[in-house]
Amino acid sequence: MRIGVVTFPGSLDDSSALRAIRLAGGEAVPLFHASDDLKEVQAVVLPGGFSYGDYLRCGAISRFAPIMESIIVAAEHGFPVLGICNGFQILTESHLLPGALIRNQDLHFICTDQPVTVENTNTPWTRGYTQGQRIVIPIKNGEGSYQASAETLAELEGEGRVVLRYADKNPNGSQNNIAGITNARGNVVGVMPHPEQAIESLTGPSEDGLIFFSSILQSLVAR
Amino acid sequence: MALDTVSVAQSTPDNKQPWRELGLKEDEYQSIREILGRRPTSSELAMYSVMWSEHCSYKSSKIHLKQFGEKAVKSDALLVGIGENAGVVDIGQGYAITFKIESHNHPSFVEPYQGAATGVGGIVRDILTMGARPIAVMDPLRFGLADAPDTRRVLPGIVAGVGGYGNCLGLPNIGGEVVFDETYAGNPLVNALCVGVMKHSDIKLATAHGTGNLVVLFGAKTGGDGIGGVSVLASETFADGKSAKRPAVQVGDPFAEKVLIECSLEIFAEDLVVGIQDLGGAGLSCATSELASGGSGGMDIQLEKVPLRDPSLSPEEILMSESQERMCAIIEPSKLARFMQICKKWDVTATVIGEVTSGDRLNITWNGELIVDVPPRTVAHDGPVYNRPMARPAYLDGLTPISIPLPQTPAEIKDAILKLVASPNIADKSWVTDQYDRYVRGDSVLSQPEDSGMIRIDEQSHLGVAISTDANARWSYLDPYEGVKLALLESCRNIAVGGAKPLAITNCLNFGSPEDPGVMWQFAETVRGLADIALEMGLPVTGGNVSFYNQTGSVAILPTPVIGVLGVIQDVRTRTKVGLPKAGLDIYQLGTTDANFSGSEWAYLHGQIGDSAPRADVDHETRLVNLLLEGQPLFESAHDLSDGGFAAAITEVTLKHNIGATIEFVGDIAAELFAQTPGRAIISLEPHNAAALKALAEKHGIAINRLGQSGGDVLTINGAHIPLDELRKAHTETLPKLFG
Amino acid sequence: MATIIVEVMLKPEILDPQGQAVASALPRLGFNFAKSVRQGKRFEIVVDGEPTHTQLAEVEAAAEKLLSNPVIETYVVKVEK
Amino acid sequence: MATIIVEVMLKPEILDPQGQAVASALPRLGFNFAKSVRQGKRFEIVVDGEPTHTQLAEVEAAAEKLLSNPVIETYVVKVEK
Ligand SMILES: Nc1ncnc2c1ncn2[C@@H]1O[C@H](COP(=O)(O)OP(=O)(O)O)[C@@H](O)[C@H]1O
Ligand SMILES: [Mg+2]
Repeated sequence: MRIGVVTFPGSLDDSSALRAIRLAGGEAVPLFHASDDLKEVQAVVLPGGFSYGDYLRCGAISRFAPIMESIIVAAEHGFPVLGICNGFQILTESHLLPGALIRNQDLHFICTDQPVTVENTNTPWTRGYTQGQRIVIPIKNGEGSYQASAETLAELEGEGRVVLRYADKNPNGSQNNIAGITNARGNVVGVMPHPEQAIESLTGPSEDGLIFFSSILQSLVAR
Repeated sequence: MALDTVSVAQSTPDNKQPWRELGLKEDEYQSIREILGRRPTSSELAMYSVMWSEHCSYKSSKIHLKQFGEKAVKSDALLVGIGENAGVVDIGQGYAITFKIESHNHPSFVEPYQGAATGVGGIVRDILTMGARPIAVMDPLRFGLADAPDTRRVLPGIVAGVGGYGNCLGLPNIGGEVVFDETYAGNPLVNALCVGVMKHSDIKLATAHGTGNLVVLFGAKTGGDGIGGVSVLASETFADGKSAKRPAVQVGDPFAEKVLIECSLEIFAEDLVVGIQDLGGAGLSCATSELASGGSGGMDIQLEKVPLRDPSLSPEEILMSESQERMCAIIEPSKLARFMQICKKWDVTATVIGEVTSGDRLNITWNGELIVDVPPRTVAHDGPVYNRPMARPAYLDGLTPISIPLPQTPAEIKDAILKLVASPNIADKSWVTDQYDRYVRGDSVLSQPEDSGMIRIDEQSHLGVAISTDANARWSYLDPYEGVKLALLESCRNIAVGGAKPLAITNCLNFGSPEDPGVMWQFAETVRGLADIALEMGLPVTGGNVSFYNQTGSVAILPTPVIGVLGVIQDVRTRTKVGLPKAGLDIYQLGTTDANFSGSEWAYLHGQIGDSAPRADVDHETRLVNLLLEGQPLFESAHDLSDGGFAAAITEVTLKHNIGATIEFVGDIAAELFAQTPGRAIISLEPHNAAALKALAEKHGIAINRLGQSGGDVLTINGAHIPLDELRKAHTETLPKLFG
Repeated sequence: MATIIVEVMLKPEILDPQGQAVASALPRLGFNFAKSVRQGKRFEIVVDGEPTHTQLAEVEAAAEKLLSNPVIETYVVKVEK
Repeated sequence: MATIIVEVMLKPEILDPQGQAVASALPRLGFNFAKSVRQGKRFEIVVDGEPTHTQLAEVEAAAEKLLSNPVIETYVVKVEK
């Protein structure tokens, strides 16, 4: 199973995402932003980081990278995409996911071990979890506060498209404690917490994040 | 202003020059004239003035720092020693580690965010320049009193700057310090450490060899930032150096640095450079003169080729500019095309600005006119050297013994512990550290709030390194010779409790004005102490940094030598953490306590410092480190005892996983809780391992004392019951309350 | 040479944590004039010569596509005299 | 009710990584109008009634002290009509 990870200028968690795919048993394929070649991968991860320094708005510039043109077209046809942190921001800027991520409520970058609940296990990235499962995954971002119009929120909630929700306390002012969402079709998932940094208990707060990567492999086998 | 060329300088020997404004002393200016046999051109004057500043030339510290070479142990681990951008040590399996601390103190007071940010940027480039991939940063910080209004301006900005830059580079922040003391008001200390990894064969040096090889500048364009920054900001108190038309503040662009790192590593991987130097303090003046002087000596530069952000810059300003995120490489002409291709891939600007020549002069032209013609060594290495007057400061004769309340009853013990752990110096630092990404790269085995930061180097073999930075400035104030030794020993202990073996030292020596004989004495004693203990411990000093002029008027900061120790661990999976993992474990203290409160936090809380520092007992500490390393498989947790003594340590040990403990001391309870006797640690183990611990303790000659057991949700010490919730509230609320 | 200004502000219904932080810091410093504060971005774009109609239309397009995010922001394009 | 605007820009000699990022993204999207771009902040401050002289002086003071960093930035105070 070939899973791609895109490196944009300023991507930081690309190497961790590649490692997570390997540990889950997949073939991890590095992709570069400047080429539109998806190298026959079957799914793609947009990793965390500060692409282009995130100086304008997070993800605003990366959205126009050649690789994104290929990804946007593929995603509209059901190709599985996972955006983590900066990757989630790129997905909202690309309008593959609704809403936007703005500055954290207290204006600080926050790095902490965050309890979240898995609310949607129907996506190819979360099928290995149980509905309502509580997991602990790091968050680390400065602009992770999820905002959307009332209609969008109602639609997300009504269609069960909230994938992850912050448990215990809301770290950043996200509406409805939203930590991750999916598109209507369910193939595109964006999450602010970093599952790729919770794959080994030696280096992360848990191994809960690995299931994102084993889930996609199972989903691809099941196809 | 007309261009001041070499021939103009020759024909106008009597022109008045602003050497004083540039921070040079009369005799320094005269010796430049002697070296050149004429007056310097204004560009030459700019170069000499920045390169002969305290910051770049180490003119007050050099004669003392020599001891690190003279007393040094012969270490097989040391691959590159003092003098290069950073030292390099061998950690086995073909890996080499480079690490170094630098200060960015004054700029961070002027502009906290950008000052701290560019401090991180600078040290990361130093590490990159050695050919290594930067893998982690640390940030020992010091501020004025926590509730002082200026601290509220300075601290949030500095923390945001360290985080903003480091996070954007994708370097995990794995530790540091936050210390408050009134002497740092107006003189915050921002020290930044970076560690990098490479294979032995990848080591790069700052040398320009090979006639005809090209000098290439790559990275950001040059702007007017930090002009006068080095000479004004770092060598004199900045009050008298309000720089006129150019900003002394540099603004960092971490994204530019991130792509510069990736671009450089790709260039190194294809072995495309002969020599390389980053542009930090003193910018191009430093890079060109050091590269030339480190090589055969000859270099021609065409200065007008330097890509500019601000086209109005004069040649003098271009030479002095401290614009960030720039590097200078020496490249064989045949490799230029490939070099340029990689730069293009990363969208990094690269420009050939000159070449290595067969001569021994650094010649710089501006549109064909010669504006600099100097022997590069005289700029880079032969700066002035001062043997400044020193005198044991008078305050040392006025020190008085401690006289403070010493808790005895359970109620007093509880109050005292809650008061201590809520004090800004001991309080939980997550308000700071949660603004730093500690996870990125996925190899952080230990990070805050552990005793050391630990990074996995090899995923297959599980080899790793650990780093700790420490200083106890109050002990250094009481006795600078012992103080620095104690800092080094604390660092070694912090490394060893995690399971790593100390291997090498870096340091950042933060002091007041070297023109004050008392400060100079503190400095000299510190260097003597560090050189002595490095020799005694058999650890090489691989590099460091000196920051002088940290003082306001006649009040200097506490002498603050920050020591960084690097350790190696063969299998990171065996590392030990600080927190009690479960109930039912036996808790032991290793080492014994003296009833001396001098320099302790408990005394500081009562406005006292006392009269004497403890003696650094190298023999005891070495045995303790050996015991900690050998005992590793027995321990469920391990934590060293330092600031705040046992009371602070047991708080961290119990709060980590919310596991309480019942502790019973016999003897002087106040001393057991609050004295800061060095050479101690607190460990927990399964009761069935007690005999094994006892045998180890006997073998290493370390006193051990079973204090009690883990369990419950209360910390009980000699009858004082402190519910963990109450303890946590006291420990964690202070910083958020102060800083929002 | 002329300067075109693009001002980007968060839509009124979108939470503005930065503006809020300023609004609550002002009274702490003894400034009581503000009923509310919102913080946005301001781009100064230098163009050659007098800005033409086509150029302004292009700036509009760039403001829509890149400089602002229409999901949460609005923008205004102005020419600086 | 009136709105007072404070515009804060980096001093011209100070590096502006944000403006640079925009300036280099524009041509990639086919926009070639910009000779240079600088990015700053814009504050919209709502005050009660018509802004008075004292109020404007206070806003100036707040702009100097809180809204801008005089070491690296300059500011302009305007009243929105
Ligand atoms: N400025 C900082 N940056 C990163 N980590 C920090 C900083 N200040 C403190 N820490 C971390 O917080 C923890 C507690 O600090 P401290 O009590 O000073 O440790 P120690 O006494 O073991 O040196 C350590 O893990 C330390 O590395
Ligand atoms: Mg410690």
